[in-house]
Amino acid sequence: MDKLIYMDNSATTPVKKEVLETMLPYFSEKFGNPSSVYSLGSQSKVAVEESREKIAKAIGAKPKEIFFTAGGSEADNWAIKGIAYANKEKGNHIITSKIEHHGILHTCEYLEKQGFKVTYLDVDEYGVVDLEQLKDSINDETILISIMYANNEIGTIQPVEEIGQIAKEKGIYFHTDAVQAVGHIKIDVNKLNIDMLSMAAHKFYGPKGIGALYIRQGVKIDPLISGGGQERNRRAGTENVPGIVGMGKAIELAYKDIEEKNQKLIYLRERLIKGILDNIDHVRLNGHPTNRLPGNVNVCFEFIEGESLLLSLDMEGIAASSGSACTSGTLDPSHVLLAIGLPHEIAHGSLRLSLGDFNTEEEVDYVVEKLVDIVARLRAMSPLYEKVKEGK
Amino acid sequence: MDKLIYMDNSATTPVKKEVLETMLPYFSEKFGNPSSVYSLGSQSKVAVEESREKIAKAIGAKPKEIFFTAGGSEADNWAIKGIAYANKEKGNHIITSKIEHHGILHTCEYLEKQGFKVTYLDVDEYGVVDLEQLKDSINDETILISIMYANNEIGTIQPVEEIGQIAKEKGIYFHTDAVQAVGHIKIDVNKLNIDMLSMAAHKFYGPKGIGALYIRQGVKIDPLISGGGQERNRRAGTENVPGIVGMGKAIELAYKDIEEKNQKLIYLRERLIKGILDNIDHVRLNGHPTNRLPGNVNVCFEFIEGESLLLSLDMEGIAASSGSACTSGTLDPSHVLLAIGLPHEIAHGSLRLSLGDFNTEEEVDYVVEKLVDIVARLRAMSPLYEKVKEGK
Amino acid sequence: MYSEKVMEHFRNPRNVGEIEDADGIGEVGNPKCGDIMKMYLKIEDGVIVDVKFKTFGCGSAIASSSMATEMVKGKTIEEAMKVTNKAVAEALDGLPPIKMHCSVLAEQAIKAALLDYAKKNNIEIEGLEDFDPTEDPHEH
Amino acid sequence: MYSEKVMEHFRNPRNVGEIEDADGIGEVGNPKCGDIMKMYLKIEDGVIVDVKFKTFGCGSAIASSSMATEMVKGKTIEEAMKVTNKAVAEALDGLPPIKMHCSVLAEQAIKAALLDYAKKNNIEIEGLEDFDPTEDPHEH
Ligand SMILES: Cc1ncc(COP(=O)(O)O)c(C=O)c1O
Ligand SMILES: Cc1ncc(COP(=O)(O)O)c(C=O)c1O
Repeated sequence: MDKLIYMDNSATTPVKKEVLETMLPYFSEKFGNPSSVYSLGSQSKVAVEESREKIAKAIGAKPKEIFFTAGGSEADNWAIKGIAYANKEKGNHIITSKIEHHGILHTCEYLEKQGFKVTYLDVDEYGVVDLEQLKDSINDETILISIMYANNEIGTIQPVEEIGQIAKEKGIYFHTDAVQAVGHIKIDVNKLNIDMLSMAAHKFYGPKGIGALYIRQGVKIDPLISGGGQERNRRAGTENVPGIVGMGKAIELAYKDIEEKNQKLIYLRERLIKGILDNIDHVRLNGHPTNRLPGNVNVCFEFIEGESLLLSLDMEGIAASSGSACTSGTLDPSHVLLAIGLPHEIAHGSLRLSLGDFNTEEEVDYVVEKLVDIVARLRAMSPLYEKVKEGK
Repeated sequence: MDKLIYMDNSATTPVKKEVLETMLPYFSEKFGNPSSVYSLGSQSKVAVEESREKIAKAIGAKPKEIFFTAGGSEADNWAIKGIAYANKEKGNHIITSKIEHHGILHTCEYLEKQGFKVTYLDVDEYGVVDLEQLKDSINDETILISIMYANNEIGTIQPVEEIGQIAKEKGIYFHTDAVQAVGHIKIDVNKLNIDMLSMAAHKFYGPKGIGALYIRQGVKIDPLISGGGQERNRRAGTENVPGIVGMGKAIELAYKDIEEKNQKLIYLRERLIKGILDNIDHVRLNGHPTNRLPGNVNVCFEFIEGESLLLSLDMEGIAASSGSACTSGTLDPSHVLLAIGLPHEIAHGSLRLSLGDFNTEEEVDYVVEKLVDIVARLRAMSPLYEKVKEGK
Repeated sequence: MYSEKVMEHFRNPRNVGEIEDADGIGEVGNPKCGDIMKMYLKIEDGVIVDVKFKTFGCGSAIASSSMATEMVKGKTIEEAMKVTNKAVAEALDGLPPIKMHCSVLAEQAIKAALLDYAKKNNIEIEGLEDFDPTEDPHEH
Repeated sequence: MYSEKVMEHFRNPRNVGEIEDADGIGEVGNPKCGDIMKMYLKIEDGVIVDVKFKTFGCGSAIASSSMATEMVKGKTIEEAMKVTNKAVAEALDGLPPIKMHCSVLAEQAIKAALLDYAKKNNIEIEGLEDFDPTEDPHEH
């Protein structure tokens, strides 16, 4: 293949052509500040509000419940810190899970240093949170439950509806980090009793640097970024108009024909999984076998390490990622893979292939073919594999 | 004139053509996540680091002292809250001024609710902070001085160097909101003893939704947005690569031929001020007569109200703004104009015309001509003017 | 932000000016708050035969004044008393929430002028018994 | 992220494999930490005549192993003892800061193999008196 095979759509996606086209006029022509009185400003304001409506519609919310942020991490931080600080008179306990994105985990750890108490729920071998443990963890001090919608590494979809029900019954706010779910799975915040929901446009073919937090009307939350009166006084800063416009278009496109797109993705996903499992030994699939993101494949190849796998794939023109956050300054294996019970040495050999709208069957077959070679080559170099062959 | 006359460059600026062009490849082609191992990711990483270098160079900082944010407000919030929370064992007192942007003021007010103490320094009639009061306000608990570089409404440039000197002598962190200064005035963070500095790309012909906080090496500051390891673990979130690239290009262009550009701006500014003062009575210039932003004109027309002035200008194709934040949900006149001692009724009649690289002498003259008519028309409608004419 | 109707009345306000020998003059608002409205009424046989206004204020204040004068012109005092702030706002195809006080101000200005007329002529107008023209519409 | 040199050694690692009748074998690292290096030395008359490695680890671990074997091949034991982690990293045109431990691991793997050789042959190698191959290079 001479073109790049991009199978890291969970990390980020390219901006779709139609999306970029809708954004373009807002950089240099319709560039007005939406807060301005004059026509150039009102134009921007209208564009922002139209986008807000599209996003609200996509998740069954009201437009005034959508607040734009700079992305998923800001939305996560806002939800967690905003609820914690605004409701600290009510209680100081937060419940989350061990497999959350660092945007949630590190924020919770930060709050622990400020005196809050946090329960990190366990997950089962498929990465599903333990609902009994959730119920048992709730106490009089509990002010927030934050459980992600779908996991970014292993793709497992959480029992969000049940969690929403539990939260509602107990009168506790429920936030879900839906950064991996929005644009990929149908969501209805009312049906699911979700009080807050984080999203990021660049995960569904929208631009980087823009996201949103859905905040149910009536939820008591402090701002994370104070200042000007934008976003109805809840999130200050001159609006990123092109980004907002792009996000609106992207979410609209994402939910168009979503069933068909997902059918195709699931077909490709299963073909990829089967191809890997049938052709390579000492490999295991991570995450839930069926209840997972349509495009997510996560496997562990024993006896080899993730980064060398990625570099080898890159040499073949294949872009993928590994659970081990090699480049982010830590050498620890993925906290998600450890939470589902994998030993460290196996967790190090993980590979995430996340499929998107532009992937083809041909690409899937090519990736399987290359993986067979690469895994064989790296194992031939591995002192661990040698021991297995020798039966040690 | 049939084209729009845009004189609200302090609110936001159009993205320059060259800037947009450098951004374009990063939306749909070079769209990789900079944290990724593969080439597509490294490409983005390189682009981000090149931009960081450009920004660092522009203000005399090291690249690793530049941290990207979603804009000026985030940078302001981060500086204030980050220092407050990280240094609360050292002290709980912050000094700022009465004429700061709301990004600073509302953040300080928020911290007051969390138990911090804040001193809001007075300014003189030109909007210059009182250095004696600053010195007198410092106590053992003072952990931060935050004074803006140049005011966004009246353009007054603050004695930043002196403030930096005072802060340094006392061993107190000094943050400056330089959102209106970066790209418009030469800045050297070392010469000025600045420890933190906020900026926003959309104020100097870069895109909206991207900004940066300069943090001097060694400054103890908490993150505002925790999560992934981006920005050396200090500001989480997938990097807004096109935005970052655009900001780098924009700052480079902004400081190219800055002397010449500012000479032109100052010429236009003085022509505009003279035109207004010579042709309209009962008008006063706000801000410092000379030590002000090259493009800033701020005047008060007595007996008329700012918004109707703006609407009238808009009808003539002129985009400008008023100190009174009519649209932001408050009807109070500008806190800046009140701080320089204007009575409420005069503060209501303020007009800010902020010139930029695209304005011409012809436009300036046209605006003066139109202003004469508009002010006359609105005054003819004003019951306050009637009284003046009658000598009451 | 504003409806086309508001902008139209802002662009071409009706009945701007003063009436030299007005029968009733009302002034409401406060320069501190950024809006003052002054209404002049000419009343003949209980009918408002002419009306003029002067306003210091934002676009919607001027438009509300203009619309209010239109709505009371040619009306009897009783009819004019029924022109509520809501009616003014509706006639303008609505006002932004934070601008609703402008229509309140317009209603009050009319009433203040009617009260002035009543006082000067020593009559009582039904509905003005408890009216206080100095009340701040921003608090509404 | 990596230099061209690192990538070149990752793409074409030198001296991969095992030596059946090795004179010294050293294994360092820990699968938990995601990297293990195993070095095989063939030593004749105090000279390293052949060297092979097997590595489980990231790209820079493989490249460091490869480079280290190149650097000791044909060298005397004394010369090989002078191959430091810094020298390995430099020969690779540098490593990212968080990957420096890979070069440390490579140095240790050589030393561990030399120590094994020394023990088997009951000799002392200068500089290995305090060497502990189980020490964690991540702590460096
Ligand atoms: C002085 C000053 N500080 C902060 C800001 C906030 O910047 P932004 O709107 O990009 O968040 C602005 C502009 O609005 C400003 O002029
Ligand atoms: C589940 C989840 N939450 C949060 C984030 C953070 O989003 P962003 O990088 O846009 O800030 C991501 C993606 O990186 C994610 O996958």
